[in-house]
Amino acid sequence: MIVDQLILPLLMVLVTLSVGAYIVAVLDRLMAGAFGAPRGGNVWLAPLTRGAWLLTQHANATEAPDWRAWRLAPALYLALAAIGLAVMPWSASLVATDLVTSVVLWGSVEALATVVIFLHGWSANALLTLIGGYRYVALGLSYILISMFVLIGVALPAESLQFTQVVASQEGLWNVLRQPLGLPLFLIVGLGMTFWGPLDLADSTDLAGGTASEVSGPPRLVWDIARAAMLVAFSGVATTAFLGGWLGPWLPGPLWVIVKMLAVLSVLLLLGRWLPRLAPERCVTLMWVVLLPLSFLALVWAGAVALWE
Amino acid sequence: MAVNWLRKFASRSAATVFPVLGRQGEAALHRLALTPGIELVDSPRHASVLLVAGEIPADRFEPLRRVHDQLPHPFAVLWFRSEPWPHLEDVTRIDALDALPEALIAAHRELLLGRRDSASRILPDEPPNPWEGLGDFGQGGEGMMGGVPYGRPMAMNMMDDVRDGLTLDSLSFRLGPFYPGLPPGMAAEITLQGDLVQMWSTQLAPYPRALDPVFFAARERPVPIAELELARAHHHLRRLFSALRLAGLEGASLSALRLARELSPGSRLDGLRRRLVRSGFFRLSSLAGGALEAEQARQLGGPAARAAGLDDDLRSQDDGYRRLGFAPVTQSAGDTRARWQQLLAEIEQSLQLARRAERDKACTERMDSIETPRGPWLEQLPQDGSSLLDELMPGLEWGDALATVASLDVAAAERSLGEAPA
Amino acid sequence: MTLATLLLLAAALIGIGLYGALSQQSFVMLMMGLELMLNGVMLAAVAFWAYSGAGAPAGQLLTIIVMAVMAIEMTMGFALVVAVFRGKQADTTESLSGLKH
Amino acid sequence: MTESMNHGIGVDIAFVLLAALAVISGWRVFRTDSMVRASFFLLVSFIAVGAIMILLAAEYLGVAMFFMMAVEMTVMALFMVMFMMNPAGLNPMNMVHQERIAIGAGIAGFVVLGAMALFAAFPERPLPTGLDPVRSLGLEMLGDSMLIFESAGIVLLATMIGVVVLSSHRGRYGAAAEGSMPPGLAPGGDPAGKSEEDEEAGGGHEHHHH
Repeated sequence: MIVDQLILPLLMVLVTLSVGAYIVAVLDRLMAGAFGAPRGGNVWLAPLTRGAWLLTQHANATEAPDWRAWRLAPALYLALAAIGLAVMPWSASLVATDLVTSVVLWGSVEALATVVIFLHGWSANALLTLIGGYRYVALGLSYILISMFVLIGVALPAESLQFTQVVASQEGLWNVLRQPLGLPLFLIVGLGMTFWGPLDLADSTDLAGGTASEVSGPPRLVWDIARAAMLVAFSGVATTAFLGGWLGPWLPGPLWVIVKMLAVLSVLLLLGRWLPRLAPERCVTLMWVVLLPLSFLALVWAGAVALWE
Repeated sequence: MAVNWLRKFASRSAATVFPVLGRQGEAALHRLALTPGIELVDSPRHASVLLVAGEIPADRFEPLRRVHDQLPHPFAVLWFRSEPWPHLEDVTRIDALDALPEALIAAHRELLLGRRDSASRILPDEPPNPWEGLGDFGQGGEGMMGGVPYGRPMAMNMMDDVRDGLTLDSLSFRLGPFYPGLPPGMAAEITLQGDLVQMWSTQLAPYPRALDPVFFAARERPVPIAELELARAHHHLRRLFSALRLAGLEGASLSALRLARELSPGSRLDGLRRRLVRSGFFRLSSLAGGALEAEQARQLGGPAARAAGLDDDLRSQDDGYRRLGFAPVTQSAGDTRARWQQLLAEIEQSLQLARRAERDKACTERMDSIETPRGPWLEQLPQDGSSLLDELMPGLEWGDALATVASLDVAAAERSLGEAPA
Repeated sequence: MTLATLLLLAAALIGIGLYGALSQQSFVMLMMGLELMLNGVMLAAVAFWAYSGAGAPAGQLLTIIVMAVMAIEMTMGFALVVAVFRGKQADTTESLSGLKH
Repeated sequence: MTESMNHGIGVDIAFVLLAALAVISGWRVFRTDSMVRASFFLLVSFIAVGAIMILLAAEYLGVAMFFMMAVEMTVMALFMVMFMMNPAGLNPMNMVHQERIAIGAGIAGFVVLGAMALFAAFPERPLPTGLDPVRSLGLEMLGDSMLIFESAGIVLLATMIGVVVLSSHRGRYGAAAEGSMPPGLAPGGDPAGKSEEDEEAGGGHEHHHH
């Protein structure tokens, strides 16, 4: 029983986490190469050697940091990503924890991420990290709201807050077609939550790395892995909520999930390399004035479609 | 055993380099950005090799010591065209640009394999000031607020706040002279309120920027316009590189640099321009703000002035240029976005002029007035304009502020110290 | 995990919260005391729902209402604090004597 | 998830750990030197209680607790920093009054409530098997108790309006009635920050004062 309920799910999540983070690193390097970064070295080996380098580097200290929070924040962010991957179903029966309120749990992962990112910036007791942390908090609330409205939209036709039910409800028609606004909005939130590419305002170059600008060595490795894993978790949830999860002809369910996740990841990483970083002010306006009303609209649309069906 | 294996594996990673730029050290930066196996990082915490490129003036020794000590163990220090400090052990000095990338990669590798000892700290590991407790519990002031723990005022505003009733954190700090987001060598005292610059006072002016020797030659004899215009485009493209990197467009920034490296009269800017427009650089990025008043624009001169609508360009007084059909391009807004549009337009114009000049074998005719990429050169070279930032920065958001600094060429111009760029 | 242990835990949380609410001088810390008390209340409500309410949905409902009350308490509290702070530059209970008379 | 009710030893261990976490972090809230730390300790206490709720099969409530409290505590931490009461813990923080009375009241509260918990007889009516707590909660909320929730919604709306009125009467940039303009960075200076027209028109020199 312990093996079934504890060890196997844990193993599953750990494998997804590490393989996923590795794939993100490789894909991102491939994209960077396509966008003109100097090619050299082995793309498949580079993330691993970089990880090894960070493991051999010392974790530095700043003046009077909040040690506990500073060291815990990357680990907690990784744990949040792991929770996201744990509630994501690979097939009707293959899911690490099939909580009946998994959609809400994912919402709380997003909310807790705000706390963790702020802590990471705040606890280093340094200037640029602090600004990065504040920036994220200022934006984080809008990300959470948009994502929750969109996810309530997919819970409506499923009449359940459970991701397995959400997938089951897409048997006839995937939510990406049933609720056309949902997926784009959710992906934008994903870029924001992992502060990737155009929405990288917390760890940005104009802050010399933002919340991560003062960390080195193993904690930095954990932070990088956590960001990549969160992106994987996002693509997993997007696959589940909008792209019909394990549904699809010919291939077995889990394979379909992998294919769809890879597709979502590629789109996200492509956007990340293609677009410049948004101005924070513009980003706030975009979130509250454009995307939040759109997410209302998506919800109303979802409700109307659910009634009509 | 396992550790050895890990280190061996780690030694194959890219060399992470934090560049500390001295006078005219940028050439190293531009070379390294395009070298595979080298990653330039923005924070000393992320680096394994500290590269001191170019001569560091004595008034920047103290900050250099502090940056030096911020690199996490193990780390190496390389001095490029710069005199290493005598009290350091184990220093490496490189003077040839071509040997630099390999030296950096080798230093990184040897460090990880244990063949090279990590550089040791220079400063003692202690707070810069003692704890100055006053209150009952050792705190600085009344209640739990105020005071100067470790000689540093707490991030709070004891003055009357004109902005709002809340004592929202005014954060005063000093940035530079080695912060990668500022022009090399520049340092400023900044007060931020939230994300907004409340006060900016430039403490150290940026190093003078090297001008291509052809501009100096043009003061002495007629030179081919094609050569002059290519040098101009080269100068502008390299500024575009740092700005695009700051904006998070790494790929585009590198293609600007590549274009600069392989510049010829046949080069086209269309690809880069299309790429920038399609990525939404002009619409999404932090480009609002930093508008120059007419007086400020005149004072600064050059492309920044033309972006603000002034059509001052010494080239229009030169008959050689006039025969090529030269007329200055201008923008009207004068803000950061206009400056980048102006710069792209000027690069395009320079390339066009270079093509025509090469065909006609045109040469300059006036020697007493030269339009350098930095601005007009009549009696003296363009002078430092960094004090302008003190007026321009307050009221801008942090991202806009840095983008504005990147778009303004405020450094003075000077003669190149070493060899001419290829 | 029995009803008694759960209620003891709730009592401990309420006790700590009471201490905080009474002892802290700053408004925000005072609000934290209140929130900790409400935390205990919510736990007790869920414990009763699970062990002596036979799963009547009203038990869960009570908890949801307490959560809403917490949100309201916080927003109202902060609005008051901001108003007071702007008016008097005060953020501690002592400095507010206006409410006494 | 209903098997957690006829709980095994694992649930008991988890409960003891979570209970200890909830109490210790709740106590640390009032014993730490920094307000940001205090609010995050409170968050940890809430999360522990939320996890206990999940152990009790109240899955929706437990998860909602994480969700609500994460946002609430972030806002709380931000407000602390805004009022600048020692956010980083650089100065020791001890701002208490009537501490003896408070300790006494706290202990008395615990003893009275604890005694009630131990000695009062509560009916033993555990969750019926086959109950779907989330579904029953949803049906209750949107069925019989719809009226309560509609009124709660209106109360929330009224609160929001009240908050806006309270805090914006004298807004961030001066009295709301006088047309709130961002003040200058120096007394009497030009408004800082840009108005939308300046940005869009791209007209550098003319400012649109209202």
